[in-house]
Amino acid sequence: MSIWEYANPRRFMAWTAKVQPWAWGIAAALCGPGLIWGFFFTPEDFRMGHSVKIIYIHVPSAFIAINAWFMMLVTSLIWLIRRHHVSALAARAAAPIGLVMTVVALLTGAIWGKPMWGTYWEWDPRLTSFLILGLFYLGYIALWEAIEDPDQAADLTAILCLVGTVFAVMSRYAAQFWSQGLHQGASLSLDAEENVADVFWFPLVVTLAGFVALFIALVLMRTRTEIRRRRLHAISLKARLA
Amino acid sequence: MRALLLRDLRLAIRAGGGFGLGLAFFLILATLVPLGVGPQPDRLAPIAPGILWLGALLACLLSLDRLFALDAEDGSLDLIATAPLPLEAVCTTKALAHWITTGLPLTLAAPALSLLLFLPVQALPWLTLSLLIGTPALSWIGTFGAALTVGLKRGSLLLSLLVLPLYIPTLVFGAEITRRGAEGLSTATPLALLGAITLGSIAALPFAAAAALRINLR
Amino acid sequence: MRALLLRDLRLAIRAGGGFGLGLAFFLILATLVPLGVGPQPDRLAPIAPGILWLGALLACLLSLDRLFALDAEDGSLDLIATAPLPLEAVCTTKALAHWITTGLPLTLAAPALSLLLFLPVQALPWLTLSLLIGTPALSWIGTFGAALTVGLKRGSLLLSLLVLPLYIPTLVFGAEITRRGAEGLSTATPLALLGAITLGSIAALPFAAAAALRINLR
Amino acid sequence: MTWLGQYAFDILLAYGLSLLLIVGLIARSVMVSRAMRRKLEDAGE
Amino acid sequence: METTLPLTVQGLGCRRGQSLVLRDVSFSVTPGHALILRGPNGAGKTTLLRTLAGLTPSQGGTISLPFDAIAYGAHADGLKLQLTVRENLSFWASAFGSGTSGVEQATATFDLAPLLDRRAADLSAGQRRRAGLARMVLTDRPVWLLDEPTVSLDTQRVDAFAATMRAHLAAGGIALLATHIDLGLDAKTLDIAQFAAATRAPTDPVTDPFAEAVE
Amino acid sequence: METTLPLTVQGLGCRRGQSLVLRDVSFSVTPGHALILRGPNGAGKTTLLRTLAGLTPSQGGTISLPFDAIAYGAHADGLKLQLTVRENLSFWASAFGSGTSGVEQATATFDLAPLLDRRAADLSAGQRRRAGLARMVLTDRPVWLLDEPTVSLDTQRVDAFAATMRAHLAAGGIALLATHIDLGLDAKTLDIAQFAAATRAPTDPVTDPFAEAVE
Ligand code: HEM
Ligand SMILES: Nc1ncnc2c1ncn2[C@@H]1O[C@H](COP(=O)(O)OP(=O)(O)OP(=O)(O)O)[C@@H](O)[C@H]1O
Ligand SMILES: Nc1ncnc2c1ncn2[C@@H]1O[C@H](COP(=O)(O)OP(=O)(O)OP(=O)(O)O)[C@@H](O)[C@H]1O
Ligand SMILES: [Mg+2]
Ligand SMILES: [Mg+2]
Repeated sequence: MSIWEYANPRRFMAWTAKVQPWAWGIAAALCGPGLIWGFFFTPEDFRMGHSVKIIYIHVPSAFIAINAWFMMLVTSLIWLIRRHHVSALAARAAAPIGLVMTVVALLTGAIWGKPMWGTYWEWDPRLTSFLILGLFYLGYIALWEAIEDPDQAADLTAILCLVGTVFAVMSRYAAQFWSQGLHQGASLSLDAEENVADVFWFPLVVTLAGFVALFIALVLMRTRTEIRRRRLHAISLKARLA
Repeated sequence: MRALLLRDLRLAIRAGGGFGLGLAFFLILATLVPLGVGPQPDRLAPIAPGILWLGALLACLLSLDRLFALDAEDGSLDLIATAPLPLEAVCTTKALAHWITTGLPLTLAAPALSLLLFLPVQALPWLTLSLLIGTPALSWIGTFGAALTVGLKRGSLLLSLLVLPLYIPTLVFGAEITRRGAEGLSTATPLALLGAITLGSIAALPFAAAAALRINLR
Repeated sequence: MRALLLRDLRLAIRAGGGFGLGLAFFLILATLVPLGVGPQPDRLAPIAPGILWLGALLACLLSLDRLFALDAEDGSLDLIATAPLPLEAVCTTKALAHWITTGLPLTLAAPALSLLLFLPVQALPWLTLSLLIGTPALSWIGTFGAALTVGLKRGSLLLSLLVLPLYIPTLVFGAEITRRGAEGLSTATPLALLGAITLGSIAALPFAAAAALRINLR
Repeated sequence: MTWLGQYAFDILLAYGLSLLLIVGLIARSVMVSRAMRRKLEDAGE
Repeated sequence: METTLPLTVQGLGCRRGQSLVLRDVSFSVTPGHALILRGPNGAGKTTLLRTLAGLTPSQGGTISLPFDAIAYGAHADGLKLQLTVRENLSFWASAFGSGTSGVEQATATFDLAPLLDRRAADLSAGQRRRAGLARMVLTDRPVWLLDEPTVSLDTQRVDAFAATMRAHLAAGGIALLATHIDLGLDAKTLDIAQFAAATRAPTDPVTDPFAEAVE
Repeated sequence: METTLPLTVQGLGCRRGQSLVLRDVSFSVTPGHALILRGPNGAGKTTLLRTLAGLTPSQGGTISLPFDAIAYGAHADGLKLQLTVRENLSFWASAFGSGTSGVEQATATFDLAPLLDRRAADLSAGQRRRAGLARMVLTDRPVWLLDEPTVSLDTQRVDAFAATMRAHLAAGGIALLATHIDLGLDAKTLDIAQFAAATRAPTDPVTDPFAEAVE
């Protein structure tokens, strides 16, 4: 059996019904302890004081916000090339999650910025490209909402996703070009020298994994909702036009 | 009248998000200005009141061009003109619907966006107040401009050419209120003048708009 | 193709001034900014490159919404799609016509208007050059956005929501070239990047636009 | 909350708003999912 | 919706754009009767109807009835494509003050019940036309001006339309119809071509001060 | 413009928006012949023509001729109102590569000479329709698909149109016409209603995976 069989709506509903509870369980099992560990049981950072605790929401949400878009890119491509409806619906399901995560990353960053940089907002390239990413999410969601025919909406949003990705990456470089920022470099890299201290790093990895599980669980659930919506749509079409 | 208002609001929502989109445009503008101008707070803060007001103005403008044009294209404007609704009331309703879908959400969102441009916090209430008082004038003036250009295909640029100069007093006073608020000066005079502009527009412009519509229908 | 280009240009002129109006909008914006922001040269000069580029961007945007919409409404889009013209070429032609009616006149007029905003004289050639290289990207990106939203009535706000984020890299590099030119710094890198964006857009976006059109015609 | 030090307000605000948003997203997803399932059952499946 | 007055037009001049299309149009229709306007393409039927509806100012002459006795149905249907048929009809019903009963009546007359919840954009040409005609019933006005009402209608619907017209006339209404095809109505026809303005420019010195030499 | 091939349609499924309107449409028209599509409003005539013209993808089935043998004339005329009739026609002439001789021929066929220098906006409904039909002559393509071509035309022009059609067919052309009224053409008719898709939703599991229960 080809792997694409799992993208048949019926089969998808069947296997996700089994997988979904596990995803939720893992998400809860990782996010809860991770956040509690991070919030209650980490020491003060020598520079940032206790404000370093914000990292346990800030970094995972930023990570999900970026990667949700890449997941949408991949599923859009699958839809355009192989015409698997579930794939398009998964992209639609992921977009609001990405938007919320972008907002969370922006908010936590802004709040963190007040004690650290003395201002809520700074036109730092990292921050700016995140704001732009939020705009791309908004446009993508608005286009989905504006078109009635689901297949047509799937096609157009998929094209927008492809073009948008290219321009979002270019915006990122443009923003870097346009101002040198205050923001942290990549400290989760494998390069040990830049990494944050281990005390901060372990709970961070746990919450990060937890957010990934949460994202998967949410995408599955929302995709199932979208599939049911499509089914309902098909039923109502039949009834209306019979 | 209520029917027309409801119809227009419904159309705004149905056709892909009247409310949200005016806002989104405003948000985008607040993002683009620093990208064009540069990220320095000391450069952005002084221009913030002007830019925010300009953004409100452009967001209104962008949604104006189809205020009557859509109705003219599908023939409903002819039919509305022969219905027992005075054209003055039609224009008022159209302006009100336009304000509800653009001016009002802009007013509500402006404080959040003003943070992006480093507007001082003490100016926020003044920004909101000036937008609340001033945006109706934008909608009513815009309705007049839309009525003037309704017959013309691709009228949207002509429309902006006509409407933007009419927007100047509103813009000047609105930005002035916010700027004075930011600097802690008295705002009574510009507030009174802005209020007068809005009241005058609401009272008089529907008649001008209706006259323009009648001429364009000929 | 030449016929389509000529037809579009003729329509732009006939329908009340394609050329003039983009310009007029640009002029009004250059006038409104000092009114909103305040008249001080030392406040205006640093923001001039950004504002001029923003003006070009918005002037382009404002004329985009009817690029395909008019043809869709009167049925000619269906007929063009069945004519022996590849849709990719149609999109390219439309973008070219849009650039000739908005981007080109803006480029020519920008030096004159920049004086209103106290842009330093040594930046003028850089402003013109950056607009010349950058505005085609605006037209081609805009054509793609217009093709995406052609089926939707009142799509113009959705259009700006989709198109403005795509305009960001162009805006940043364009304004940066002008700013560096004003300060006498090297402009080679942003010029190369801006050129790359324009060339890439011209090469790739007509295909995306044609695909979107085909989907919308269904 | 003194153990959070001088940044207590910021930390609590950040955690509060974020959890609000994320929990809101989850709650909405669950509610819509339930509603959709119910609608589908009403439609005969 | 009642009028005891006939629609009398006396010496009417009709203009379209900048040219005078018809001059000295005179006719009279008594309540309960319809008048069918005939004439080749470009004769001025639409122009006459628009003038009677008050959309274009007349060039001299008199119309006996006030504009608000008149309901006008144009070439275009005036449907909002984004709204459902029901929403379209209820809007016109409240604009003309005829309420939900009006909508029900119009729906029944033009057999629109199965289409009520469809967007107007998803209708075929003939279905749109029917929704457009239903508006006339809603207006509850005594004088109907209809410009090629049966365009795109199939034969069965043309008959239904004729029946509606007869009911309107039986209730004391008046109708003016511009059409090129036979509607199966028992009505007088008026050939518009006879009123064609001989010279097509408005040269009457009273209306155009530049009609005479200026130096 | 010549085809020696017949237009043969086999088992075509036609969809409009999200619903399957027609299924298993099969017919064949040989060169020199016209086929008149009949069917009540909403039967799917426009849908069939759009599918044949390649604007809407078909749902299964085959069409024997390539899309670029086909010229499509829709409900709307596709005239640019701001341009003169001449400018409109020359545009289509160069799009289809038929040059000025094509424009002259089309002008003569539809008697457009006096209107050539008027803006399309200043034409009456029937005059616009004539300008729209003239485009078909310009295309120089063997297969004409016409959707209610005689709407708004007066009787004399309908005869002129019928003559043009006969000339097109005599030259070996093919025509499909959707219409509700008699055109005075000697042609077979095809009742579209027989192809109506029984249930109107695209319930074929091959095309819509949501046609079956999902759980
Ligand atoms: C609105 C403001 C901010 C935004 C949009 C933002 C965005 C981001 C993004 C996108 C990442 C990278 C996550 C990843 O690649 O996985 C990140 C990481 C990080 N941010 Fe922020 N940030 C903001 C403000 C701040 C502030 C004010 C601070 C602290 C002073 C901060 C500290 C960090 C740290 C320590 C990391 C982890 C570095 C890494 O591992 O890459 N951020 N942020
Ligand atoms: N805006 C305009 N400016 C000048 N002349 C116009 C304008 N609009 C129409 N005309 C001309 O006025 C005349 C009358 O047009 P009208 O639309 O009334 O004709 P009609 O009898 O309704 O024809 P049809 O049967 O084709 O609908 C026509 O010759 C037309 O070309
Ligand atoms: N966008 C759409 N979505 C769904 N259904 C549609 C859409 N457009 C049209 N329909 C429906 O498809 C059917 C076929 O329409 P079509 O326009 O082909 O009919 P037609 O035979 O041309 O009718 P007419 O004689 O009225 O022009 C109609 O029942 C119509 O309501
Ligand atoms: Mg007419
Ligand atoms: Mg049809």
